[in-house]
Amino acid sequence: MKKLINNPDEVVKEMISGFLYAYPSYLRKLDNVDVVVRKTSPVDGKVGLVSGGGSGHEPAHAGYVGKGMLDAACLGAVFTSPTPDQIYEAIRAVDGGKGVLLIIKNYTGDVMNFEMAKEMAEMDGIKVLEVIVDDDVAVENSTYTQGRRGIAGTIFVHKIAGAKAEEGAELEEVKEVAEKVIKNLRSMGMAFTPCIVPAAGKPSFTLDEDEIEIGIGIHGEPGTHREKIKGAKEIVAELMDKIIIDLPFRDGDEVALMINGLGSTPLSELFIANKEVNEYLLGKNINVYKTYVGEYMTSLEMSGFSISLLKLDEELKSLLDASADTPAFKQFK
Amino acid sequence: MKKLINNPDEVVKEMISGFLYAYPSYLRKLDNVDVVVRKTSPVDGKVGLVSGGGSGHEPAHAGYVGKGMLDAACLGAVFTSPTPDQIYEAIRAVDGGKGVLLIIKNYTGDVMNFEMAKEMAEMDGIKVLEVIVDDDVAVENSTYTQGRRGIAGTIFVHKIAGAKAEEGAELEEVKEVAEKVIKNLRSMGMAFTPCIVPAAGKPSFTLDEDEIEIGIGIHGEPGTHREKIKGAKEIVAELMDKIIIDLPFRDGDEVALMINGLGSTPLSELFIANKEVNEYLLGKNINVYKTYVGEYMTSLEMSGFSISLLKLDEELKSLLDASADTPAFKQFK
Amino acid sequence: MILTTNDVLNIISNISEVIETNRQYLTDLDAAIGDADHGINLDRGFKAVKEKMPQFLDKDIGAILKNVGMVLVSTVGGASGPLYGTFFMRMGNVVSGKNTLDENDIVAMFEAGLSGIKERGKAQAGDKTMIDAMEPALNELKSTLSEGRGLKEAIEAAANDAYNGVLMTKDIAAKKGRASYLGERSIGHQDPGATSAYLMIKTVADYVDKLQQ
Amino acid sequence: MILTTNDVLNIISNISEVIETNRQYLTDLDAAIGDADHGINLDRGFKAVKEKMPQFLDKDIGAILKNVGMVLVSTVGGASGPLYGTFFMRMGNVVSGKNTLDENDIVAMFEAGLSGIKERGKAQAGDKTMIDAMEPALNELKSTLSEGRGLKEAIEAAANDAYNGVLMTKDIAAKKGRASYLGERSIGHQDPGATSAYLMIKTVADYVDKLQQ
Ligand SMILES: Nc1ncnc2c1ncn2[C@@H]1O[C@H](COP(=O)(O)OP(=O)(O)O)[C@@H](O)[C@H]1O
Ligand SMILES: Nc1ncnc2c1ncn2[C@@H]1O[C@H](COP(=O)(O)OP(=O)(O)O)[C@@H](O)[C@H]1O
Ligand SMILES: [Mg+2]
Ligand SMILES: [Mg+2]
Ligand SMILES: [Mg+2]
Ligand SMILES: [Mg+2]
Repeated sequence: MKKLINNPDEVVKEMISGFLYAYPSYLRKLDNVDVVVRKTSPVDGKVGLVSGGGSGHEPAHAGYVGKGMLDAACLGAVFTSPTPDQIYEAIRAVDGGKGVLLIIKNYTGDVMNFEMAKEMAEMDGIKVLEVIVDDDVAVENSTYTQGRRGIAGTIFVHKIAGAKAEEGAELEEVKEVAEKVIKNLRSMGMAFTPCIVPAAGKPSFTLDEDEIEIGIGIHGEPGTHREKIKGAKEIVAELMDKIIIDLPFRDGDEVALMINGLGSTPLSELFIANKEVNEYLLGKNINVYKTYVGEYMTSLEMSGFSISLLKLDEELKSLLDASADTPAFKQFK
Repeated sequence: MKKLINNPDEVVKEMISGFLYAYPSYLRKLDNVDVVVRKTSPVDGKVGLVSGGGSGHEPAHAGYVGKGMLDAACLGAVFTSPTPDQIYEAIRAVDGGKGVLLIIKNYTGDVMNFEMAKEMAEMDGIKVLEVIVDDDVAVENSTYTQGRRGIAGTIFVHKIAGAKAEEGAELEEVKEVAEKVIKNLRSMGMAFTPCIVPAAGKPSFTLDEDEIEIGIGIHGEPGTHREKIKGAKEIVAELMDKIIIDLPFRDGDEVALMINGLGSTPLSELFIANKEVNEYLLGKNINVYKTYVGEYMTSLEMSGFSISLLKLDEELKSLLDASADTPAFKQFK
Repeated sequence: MILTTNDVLNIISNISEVIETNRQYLTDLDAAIGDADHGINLDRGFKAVKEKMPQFLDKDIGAILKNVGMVLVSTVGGASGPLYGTFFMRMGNVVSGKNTLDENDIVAMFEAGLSGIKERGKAQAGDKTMIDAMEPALNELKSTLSEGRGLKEAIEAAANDAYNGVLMTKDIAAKKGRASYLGERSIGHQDPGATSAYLMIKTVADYVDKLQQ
Repeated sequence: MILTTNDVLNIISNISEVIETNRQYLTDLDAAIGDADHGINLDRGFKAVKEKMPQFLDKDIGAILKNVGMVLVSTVGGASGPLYGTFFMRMGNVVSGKNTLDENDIVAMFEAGLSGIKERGKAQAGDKTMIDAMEPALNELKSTLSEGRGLKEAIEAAANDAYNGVLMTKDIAAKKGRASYLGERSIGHQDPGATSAYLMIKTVADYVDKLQQ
């Protein structure tokens, strides 16, 4: 395991410290809990947005705390949901009187921990609502199971709900637009190589030099199946076929597109994937309104990527276009 | 070689295509040459800034074309300087009447190709000046040799010269401030793993599971020496000792800091490095004015990082703070 | 047979040790069908419990168990944190104020703890989770006791059935938790949470066994 | 002995083939002390030359060589692009308008080409570059010819000395080019550019040899 670290058990603590050194004008940390909030929290008269999850997905989620996006991010251990007390402190720190929306990715652990925190905050009289992101079409959806995972498409929820909250909307309205995003959002990913949880010291699975893993999540867990390696065009087609059919996205739709690197896939390769996705969408007469290519929600040093598509309407377009200024997501209007 | 590509020989072409799909509002490509310019080039009454280099360093350099930074980027083959005709076309496309500054990294190939282009453009009556960036302290400086390499610190030259040009400064003034940056800029890097040039199909060097390479450049070439792996704190101290002493940076100095990932080092680890750098600088009473952590100038999928320090004065601070809006570098004033 | 506050403290301390010993084993099980952290998570939690233990010494059993649950909730994270945390808190609720536990207390505690897990996680037996070790163990505990065979034998039988439950998780596909994303691919792998649940029950059995010797 | 336009075209085409054959070899040499692209770069350039060849067929030797140089400059990139490009362009300048080359032409061409490389790259013999193959070759060419031993023998001797120059690059540290960053660590490795220069000279020697048989 070759990592730029000091001690596998101190990775999260030290990372947060380095993060705070980098962005003192954006953020501060709450005392005694691994929660990062906007420097100016709580923002009066604004719905507070709280998200978070395990660490290892950097820049998610702390990188999205700032104007136009989140108010707080709760950082768990690597690939481990944060705990209810952390989330509870985050809620308290960002409630500006208009209530707080929790943006939760659909993992058993995340959902349980966030919901316990919600119950705790509600006992304090804080109005808390939640949305659960489950954009990953790799997993079959079913009421008998946990259902689908939340992956990189979550960034679109942060961006659009964040813009809505920044406009001064009410908690219910922010929740509603977040749910509209979730309803119109689909993602899927794949990996070339696994990643190594620092404290575990070895990869969760191994792949041969000519194998790839399809339908991967963002926690180093194996995907839905394994294949022989193939070209970018074929890989993109396999993912897109599942994404497109699921909503379904149709002829004439306008979409926002995210090509998300999982950690060690070079940006140049993500652009090649972007070319393939664009050509695929051109063939279906689906129009790309805005594109994001980069590392938005990673899985440590995993090599691979995911594609997220969000179907847009006029409201979503204008909220997506709104300016944002956070450490990891900056956008001029 | 596990890469998200279609064909090793088409990597640059396809990457540019995907890049253009992603940022139609920022950029356009010149016909027949691998040159990317601002959508609105030439910008009237503004000095044009042209940079470039081999591909494989994404987001450098095309990602820095936009308001407040470059006007054009010339993209060579992977790790291979662009050719004079490319650079010549770039100069012609961005000259808004006030002349053009070439920002060249100090590699034999880059210098020769840019200077040939400069001669060609001068024959057309275009005023062209150049600066050569050589921030890498790993290499001994000497007049008998090629001298030092230009590495990630180059981004500070783009940023600050770009801000100066955006203010409407004259060519000589832009050159002067670029040279001030170069004079006050020092960098050094290291690697945990090598990278694979797609057309070569195998790594340039190999490292054992417990070895690291110190003094690495950005082209997959070996560094100055090899060591046993050690902790982030020790690695940072080794690089910083060489960086600090070289200028030298002194007690009371104010600096801009860049922690640059070379490709597959997770952002979390770059933040750990940032913590160590900050603690190191605190110990020397050197004050960090602004920090950049991320992948600014990569070396394909190499794992490793570099540190760049720029000593600031009031002029450099205000130019560094100016707003910038490019695909890969966005900053609100 | 009766368990005292001291017994409860000893058992918790034994569980901490067993989890530490099995940290890598549980993590490796989680690597195969999850995210390679179950052992790390529980070990972090029980280390925190151990650290806080001195503060519990003068408390009643109910308060001790509630505190253990709260420490687990606030340090473990992931899925197992809220689940085991709820388990211990609910057990504590049932025996609030008590300084000794009889057989009925133990059944009631286990019952309350398990329903807490089911409410929190919305899973049931056969979903390939910790419930697959706990539910058969609880059933066996009750039936052995109802046959009048005493606590020692009953907990031993319960641990046995927990183990069979663990083995059974190999044969089924996960419906809840991270392993559910693997679908049919999770078959053939043993559930880490069921395994840790078994280890805890087995630790109680071993303690009671020694106690009676 | 005299070389015709057709000979020059044949030699260029042979060089293209030799570079293609040695693409991996030159790249591997560059991997050790550079950035693993020398063979890839030259092969890209000479493939482009080959593609453009039909357009040169009716031109004089000077124009052909200038065009080859320009194609190399605009397709090779890196350090070797401007250097080999300048080499061919300068050679072309010297024999501008000619349709045959005698011994004096060949010496003058090589001399002009090599000084072009030195001007462009500001390197000299002993810096561990292509010059270390070219300069001894040029010297040997001149001295053999001045002894009146004919072009075939002279180019053969030149190729021999170029090869010795290549071997010599193993013993010295690089002062120019990418390998200079390695300092003393570049010792023990053969320079890729010197190697490609030798391969080109050897190709000329082989051609002239066959021609005279
Ligand atoms: N809904 C659920 N109900 C009961 N147990 C569950 C549920 N979801 C997961 N588990 C248990 O949790 C274990 C995983 O715990 P852990 O690895 O610590 O958390 P995470 O899955 O968040 O990484 C699984 O092996 C399973 O036994
Ligand atoms: N200044 C120079 N003068 C002469 N030859 C040089 C000089 N710099 C580099 N070279 C030659 O160029 C070769 C490398 O070419 P190549 O790999 O194609 O370019 P790059 O170094 O830009 O990747 C070296 O092996 C060396 O022989
Ligand atoms: Mg986990
Ligand atoms: Mg090169
Ligand atoms: Mg787990
Ligand atoms: Mg090279």
